[in-house]
Amino acid sequence: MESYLYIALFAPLVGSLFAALFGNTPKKLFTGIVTSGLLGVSLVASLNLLYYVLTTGNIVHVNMLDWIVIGNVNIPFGFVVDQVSVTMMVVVTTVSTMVHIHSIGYMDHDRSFNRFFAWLSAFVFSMMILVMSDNFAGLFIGWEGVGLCSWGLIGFWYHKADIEKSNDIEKSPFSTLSPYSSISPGYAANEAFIMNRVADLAMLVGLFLIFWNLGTLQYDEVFAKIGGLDHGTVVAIAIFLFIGAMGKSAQFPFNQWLANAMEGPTPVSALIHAATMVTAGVYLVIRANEIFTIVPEVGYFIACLGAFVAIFAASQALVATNMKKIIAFSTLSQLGYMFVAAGLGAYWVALFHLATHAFFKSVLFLGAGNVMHAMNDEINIKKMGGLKAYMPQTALIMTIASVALAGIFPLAGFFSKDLILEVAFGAHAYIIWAILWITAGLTAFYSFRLVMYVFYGKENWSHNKEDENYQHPHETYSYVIAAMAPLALLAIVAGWFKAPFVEMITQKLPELEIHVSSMTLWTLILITSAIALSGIAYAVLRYNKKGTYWSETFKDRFCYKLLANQYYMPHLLENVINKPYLALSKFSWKELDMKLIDAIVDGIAKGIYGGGEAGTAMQSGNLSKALKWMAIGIFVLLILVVAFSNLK
Amino acid sequence: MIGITLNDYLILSTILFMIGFYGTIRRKNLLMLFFSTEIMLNAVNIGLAAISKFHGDLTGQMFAFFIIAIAASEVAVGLGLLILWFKRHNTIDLDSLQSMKG
Amino acid sequence: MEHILSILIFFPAFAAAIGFIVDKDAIRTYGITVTAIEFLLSCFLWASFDSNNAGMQFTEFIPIISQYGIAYNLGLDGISLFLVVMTTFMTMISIIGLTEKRDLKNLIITVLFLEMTMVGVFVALDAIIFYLFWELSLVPMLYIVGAWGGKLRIYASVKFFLYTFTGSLVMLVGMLYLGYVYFQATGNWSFSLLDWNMMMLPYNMQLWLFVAFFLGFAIKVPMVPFHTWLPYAHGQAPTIGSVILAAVLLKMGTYGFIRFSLPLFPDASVAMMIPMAILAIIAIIYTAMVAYAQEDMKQVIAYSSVSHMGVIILGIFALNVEGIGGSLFLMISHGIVSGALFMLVGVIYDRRHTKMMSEFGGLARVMPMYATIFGVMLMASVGLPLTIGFVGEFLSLLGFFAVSPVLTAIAGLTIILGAVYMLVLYKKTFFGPITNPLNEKLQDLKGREITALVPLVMLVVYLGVYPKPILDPVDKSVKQLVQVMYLKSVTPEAKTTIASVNTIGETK
Amino acid sequence: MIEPISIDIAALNLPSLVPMLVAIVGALAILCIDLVTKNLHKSLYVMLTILILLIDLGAVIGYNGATRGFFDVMLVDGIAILSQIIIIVGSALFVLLALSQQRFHEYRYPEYFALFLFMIAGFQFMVASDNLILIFVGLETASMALYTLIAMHNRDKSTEAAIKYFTMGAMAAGFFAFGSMIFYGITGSVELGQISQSLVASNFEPYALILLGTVFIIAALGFKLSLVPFHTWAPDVYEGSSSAMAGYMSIVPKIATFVVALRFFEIFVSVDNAWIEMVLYVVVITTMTLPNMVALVQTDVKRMLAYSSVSHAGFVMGAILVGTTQATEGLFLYWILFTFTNLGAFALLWINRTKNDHGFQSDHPFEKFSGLIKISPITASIMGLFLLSLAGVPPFSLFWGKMFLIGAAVNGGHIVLALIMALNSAIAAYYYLKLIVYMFLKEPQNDDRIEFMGNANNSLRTVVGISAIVTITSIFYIDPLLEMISTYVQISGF
Repeated sequence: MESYLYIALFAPLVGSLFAALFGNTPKKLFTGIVTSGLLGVSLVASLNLLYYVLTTGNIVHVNMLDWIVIGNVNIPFGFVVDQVSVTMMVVVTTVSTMVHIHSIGYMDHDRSFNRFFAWLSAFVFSMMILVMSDNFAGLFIGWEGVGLCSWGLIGFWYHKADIEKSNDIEKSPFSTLSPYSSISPGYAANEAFIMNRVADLAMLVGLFLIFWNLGTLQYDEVFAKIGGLDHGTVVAIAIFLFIGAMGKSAQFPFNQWLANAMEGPTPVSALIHAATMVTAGVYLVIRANEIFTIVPEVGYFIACLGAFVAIFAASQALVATNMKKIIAFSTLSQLGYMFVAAGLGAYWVALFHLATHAFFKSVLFLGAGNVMHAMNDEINIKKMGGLKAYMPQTALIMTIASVALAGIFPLAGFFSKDLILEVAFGAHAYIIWAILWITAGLTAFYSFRLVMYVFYGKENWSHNKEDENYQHPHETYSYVIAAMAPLALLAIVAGWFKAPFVEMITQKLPELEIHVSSMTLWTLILITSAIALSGIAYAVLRYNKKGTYWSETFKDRFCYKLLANQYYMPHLLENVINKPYLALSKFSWKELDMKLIDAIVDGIAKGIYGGGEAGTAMQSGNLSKALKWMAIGIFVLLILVVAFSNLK
Repeated sequence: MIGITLNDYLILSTILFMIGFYGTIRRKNLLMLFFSTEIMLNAVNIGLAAISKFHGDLTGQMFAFFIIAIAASEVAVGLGLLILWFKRHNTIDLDSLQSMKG
Repeated sequence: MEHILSILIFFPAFAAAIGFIVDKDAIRTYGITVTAIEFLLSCFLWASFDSNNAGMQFTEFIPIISQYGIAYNLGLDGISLFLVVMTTFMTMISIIGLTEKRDLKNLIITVLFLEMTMVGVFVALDAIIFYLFWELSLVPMLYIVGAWGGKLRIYASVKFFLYTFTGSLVMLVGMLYLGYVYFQATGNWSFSLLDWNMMMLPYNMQLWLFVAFFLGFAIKVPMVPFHTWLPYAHGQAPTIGSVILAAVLLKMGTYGFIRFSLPLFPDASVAMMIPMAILAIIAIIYTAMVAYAQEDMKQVIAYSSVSHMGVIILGIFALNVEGIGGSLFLMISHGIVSGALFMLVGVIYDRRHTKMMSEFGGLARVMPMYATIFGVMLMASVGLPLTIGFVGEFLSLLGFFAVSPVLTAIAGLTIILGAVYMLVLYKKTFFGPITNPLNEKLQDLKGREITALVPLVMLVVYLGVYPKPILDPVDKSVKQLVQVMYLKSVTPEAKTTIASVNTIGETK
Repeated sequence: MIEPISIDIAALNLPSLVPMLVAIVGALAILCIDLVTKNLHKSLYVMLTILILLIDLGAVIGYNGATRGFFDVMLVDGIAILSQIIIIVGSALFVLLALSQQRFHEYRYPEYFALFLFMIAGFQFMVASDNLILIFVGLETASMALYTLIAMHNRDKSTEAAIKYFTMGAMAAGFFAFGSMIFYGITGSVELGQISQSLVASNFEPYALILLGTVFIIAALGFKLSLVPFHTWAPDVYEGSSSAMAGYMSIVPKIATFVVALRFFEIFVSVDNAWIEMVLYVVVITTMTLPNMVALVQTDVKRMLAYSSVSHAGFVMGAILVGTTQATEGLFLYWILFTFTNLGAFALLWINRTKNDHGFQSDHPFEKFSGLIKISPITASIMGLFLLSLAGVPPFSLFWGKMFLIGAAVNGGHIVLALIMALNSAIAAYYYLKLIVYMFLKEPQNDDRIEFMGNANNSLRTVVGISAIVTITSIFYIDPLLEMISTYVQISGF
């Protein structure tokens, strides 16, 4: 089994390095094929491991080699394949394989085709390290690794220029109505990296705390000893780890980078910013469940934050016209769902939703990718419409994904999402439940708002080559559809494997006990499905009647602007952090460093020099002056005699 | 008649020395300068002679003789330099030698 | 060969001396060969180094001024080993990557002399000999900066010389005093560290001596507020000057702290933990901000060096194996990374004769390989795991966490602020459209530059993934160092502090 | 009726006089030769002088009889011998500089060399006696000769320099005489040894009067040692006289006077008198610092070196202040090393001296040296070497002197003094660096008025070479040198 583990882990790395060899050369199709193939290998290996773990219930644990060994520190490269990590592995490899194949089509005109695949496979490798490592340090490696790759991929089209900020809501890079997801890809990449760094610092502190209290970073040892620590320490550890998780999973207040990360190529958004990387935070909480179970108060806080983010993000998706941002927001809110589950101690539920969400959300993004590819990178859903006729398969797939996202029986979303609502209800966190319930409605609405705008209704673009909004939509390559099909299928059927999944996962993660009568359960399911369906219905019907959603009067309202401007968070970051920091830096350079510290140093030197110039006065060159100086010397000495004749 | 004690000699010598000293710092004329230094030395001679008498050993007087000799040679050298200077600049004013300063 | 250290020191000097005869056109090859041999010698040294022996190895002892106890006393342990190897390596690389045209001969000969002094500093065990090489290293550097530098080169070089010279003179007084103390204690003169390590000093004396040595070292490191010579020196120096300055000369200061301050004045070091940490943190944050404000690429990296040296200081004054070992590793890594970064800036400077970021933009498209290597070094410098930069930074912070979690958290800002200025630099220079037409036709890395840079890249990755070869010997020697400190400390507080920061489960 | 007194020759211990006699006789010999045959080439006289000096040296080293001699006015103890060695060697090196490429007026006269030898005899008398009379005589003999030698350079500036030096010297002589008179009056003796004894016996009473005498002696010695504020002559005289002479003046007369100062202040330092300590502290610090600062702003290299050697004198004066044996050893070590380095530096200026000063406002402006490394690398390198040594950069010779002196100060418990010394070396580094910057870091200004090595020939090169070698290889001979010094110093009980 070790061999499978190594294959699963290193196949992507090999692919990445291979593609990197051709990083600077013009497009070579085989880089895409090779990387995809190797990912396929990795997928197979992961499935093997899944089968092994599923059947035998054993876990695979290898210790590859020492990494950092000094003093009390002893950190190896160790990998573990247990129920949790194997699930993640399968999800990651599945989605990424499909995304790779899809990208061959999506990137086919891009001059940096090879570089793209190098980065993408590198990302998968880091993600695998993240999920497979058997210690926190290893997790941190992957953690930073995915950060790096996401930096490289968000900024993939680095050559784009910065958009100047404007107050026009249709143009401002800060609003969701403009075609721009961020100031520029480069900016978005840096923003993502730095924001994650902020959270990573907290995570490092958490690691340090663990180390200095337990003397190790190995999962098993830490979880074995963690009970022995006093409560306060554990709370601190839990909080710091969770802050780290917030960063990666873009929970409030770190949420802004995810929306801006949509600058990246769409497959990237599908893989990194929907299916895998952003769920790393959730994975961390699940992985460290032994820690979080000890401190339920922290868990409750997590749940609250999750709920807040769920509705916070969903609300922004209501008005957005930037297709990718809509999906990004929905990702965000789904992450909120997962955190609610994890926070309330239903770790496997969180993991389950993570998996299902990965499938339908990635395929949703890929579909969006197809659309943009067909509409040569048009991103404003109001400039589309009626595309169903031109790209039926994509339309079908995206509809399925949206239904799944909305959580309609029997699709995947239903099983996982409803479960979370039940958990919330069962934990007597009624407010959280209520919020999630509303969010479910909103989710259904905005998903279908998207679908309607894109695929149905009248065409808001022209067939006429002269017009500036000329479009020539066409269905994408069949193999791309083929790559999406499995995901779509999984989006439908994933939920059906709930039973075996539970059976496997609960060997590792705590059982779920919800003390509510089956009657209540059914009512819950019903009303949840009800609001979801009504959301869909409203979206469809209203669009068919009016062809739009928000009345012009409403668009002048503050709340609309608030949502369209992402609650003014970009402006906040810009004016409260970026600008003051730059100003402060300039001040400390120009004023402090140059005018104060350096000036003092030079001042001393100048002072001495000046003393010299003053001293030359003594050397008038006139003889009688010189003689006078001698006389003065005598007198001074005589004065000293008189003054200090008591000295002896 | 009043006995002249050692102190009187010393006071005299000191006064002379002061005169010479004052001369050296006030005078602008090189020749005068040399005279002043001579006065200083001779002031010392008086003192030495008196002291040696007072102590009753000859060392002081010996010293005085040496000083006289040295004073003489000083005058020789000094005048030589002075003449050299006068030849070049036909002045013996102190302020004329200020070419080096700073 | 038991005289390998002497050979290591004087081979470059001798080579430099006879280098005057070598013809102008052949001098580059000559320089590369000599430094390569030197590097191989140091590798041989490493190979024959016994990593299970924590004490001094290859020691040599020749009395020079017997009645004043000054002796030519050399030795090497896990702490100095890699600094020596790094020195020889970086010197070789910097000469390989040398693109200077103006009288190359003098330049290379000067660099060889400089190499002698640098190696000497790291292997000297006699305080006076240490001081000798320490001061001597200023002269070639002065010449390099002053003769091949930019507009302000003379101001910069003189400032560098005088500033460090002043600090070291105070240190010299401290050394002489320490020698006198030893004389009073034992009745015979000695300036040998090994002898000095035998004696326990009263607390107050330790404090004063600590301050004296501090002035010497802190200016060299440089620690805020003594850092203002560095931006000038770096800004004006030719590429090779900056590379060696950043890679090696700065390390002398931190090395001095480890070699002298810690074992000689353990109580003072304990007392100074927090003050030093605060200085270090100011350096980390303040200079990171200053770096962010710069317009000149080279200045950014210069200030970033100050910031990283702050982390090193922090690690040293954690006074535990993790911290000190980490800071040592960080010295190596910073040597390699900052050296590489300065070379990279040199590359673009050779092409455009400007280092202003505003002049550039979109370089990633015209010079992809350059951009890639720069990116790797950037990531190493912001301490990304699996690059060389992470291990040291991680360990240093980890180490100091045992002293003060809060301060460590503040110092940890380095991983954020560092990312800020480096990434912004990268964006301004490499991202965006090509604004300046002059950049349209820039040539990507040439053969020589590649040969110089690729080994660095490989090291950055290799040591990032597998730091063991370095950490092992370091571990041994640092353990012994900490042991010595523990035994020598005279105040009970110091003993308890040292003990506590070195044991698990003491922090809250 | 006088009864005959018999003093047997052995008691006179004439050998103690031999060295000075050698010098004097040699001088006379040179004069006689001149009487016989006119205008011979200077090289003859130079070589004769060298020979005489060699004999002299032999006599000095060979002498190990009783310390006192010739009616006990001679005192030939360790430091006397040591200082005489320094004096003679320094003089020998200087004389070689007379063989300059270009022909300078003064060397045509054999009197020049005769005077030179008389001067040396004078210095030797100064150091080899503790009798105020003899010291005074020696001092004046030497000074007279020196004034003349300076004047013989025969340029406006040199005459001016000579006159200045002379006038102030005459005043100083007055001070010395007056001071000695006071001491004689108090103690009835002119031998420092006996003065010391009777002062201790009388427990330094009358104190005020003693201090008065001390003041004048300090002034007199201070003038010779160019201690602030009695130093004002130094820069002008150095600038006025030829570089060679300037270098000579910065070394030999000073070591002679240092020995006198050593003997004189010993009276007070041995009973560690607080007043003297305070005064010396003030004087030493000002003498170190003030000329240092003034040297920073100089535009002429020779003048800069003049100030620097004044500051060096102050530095060494610190040794007398500290007053321990180690300090005294340090004094001599420092001065021996300083002799070679400083003489070398001045000799290099001498080598680059051109007959007519091409309308520069001074002989050796800094600008003249810019880019020297490009024009003649060797000269630049050697000059840089001397400058670094003067600045106290290890391992060049003067560093060991500095280190040893600072160490002495530290061990003598004068930490503050040590720190001030250190900081002064830092300040000094700047102006030495200034010249290095000009030579190495600036571009040569192609100015046809400038010519280098115009005055060079092998003998001058030899001098410079010797100094350079001594400066570089110091690290190897410091130990034996120190051995020798300490033996000499210890036998004379300082």
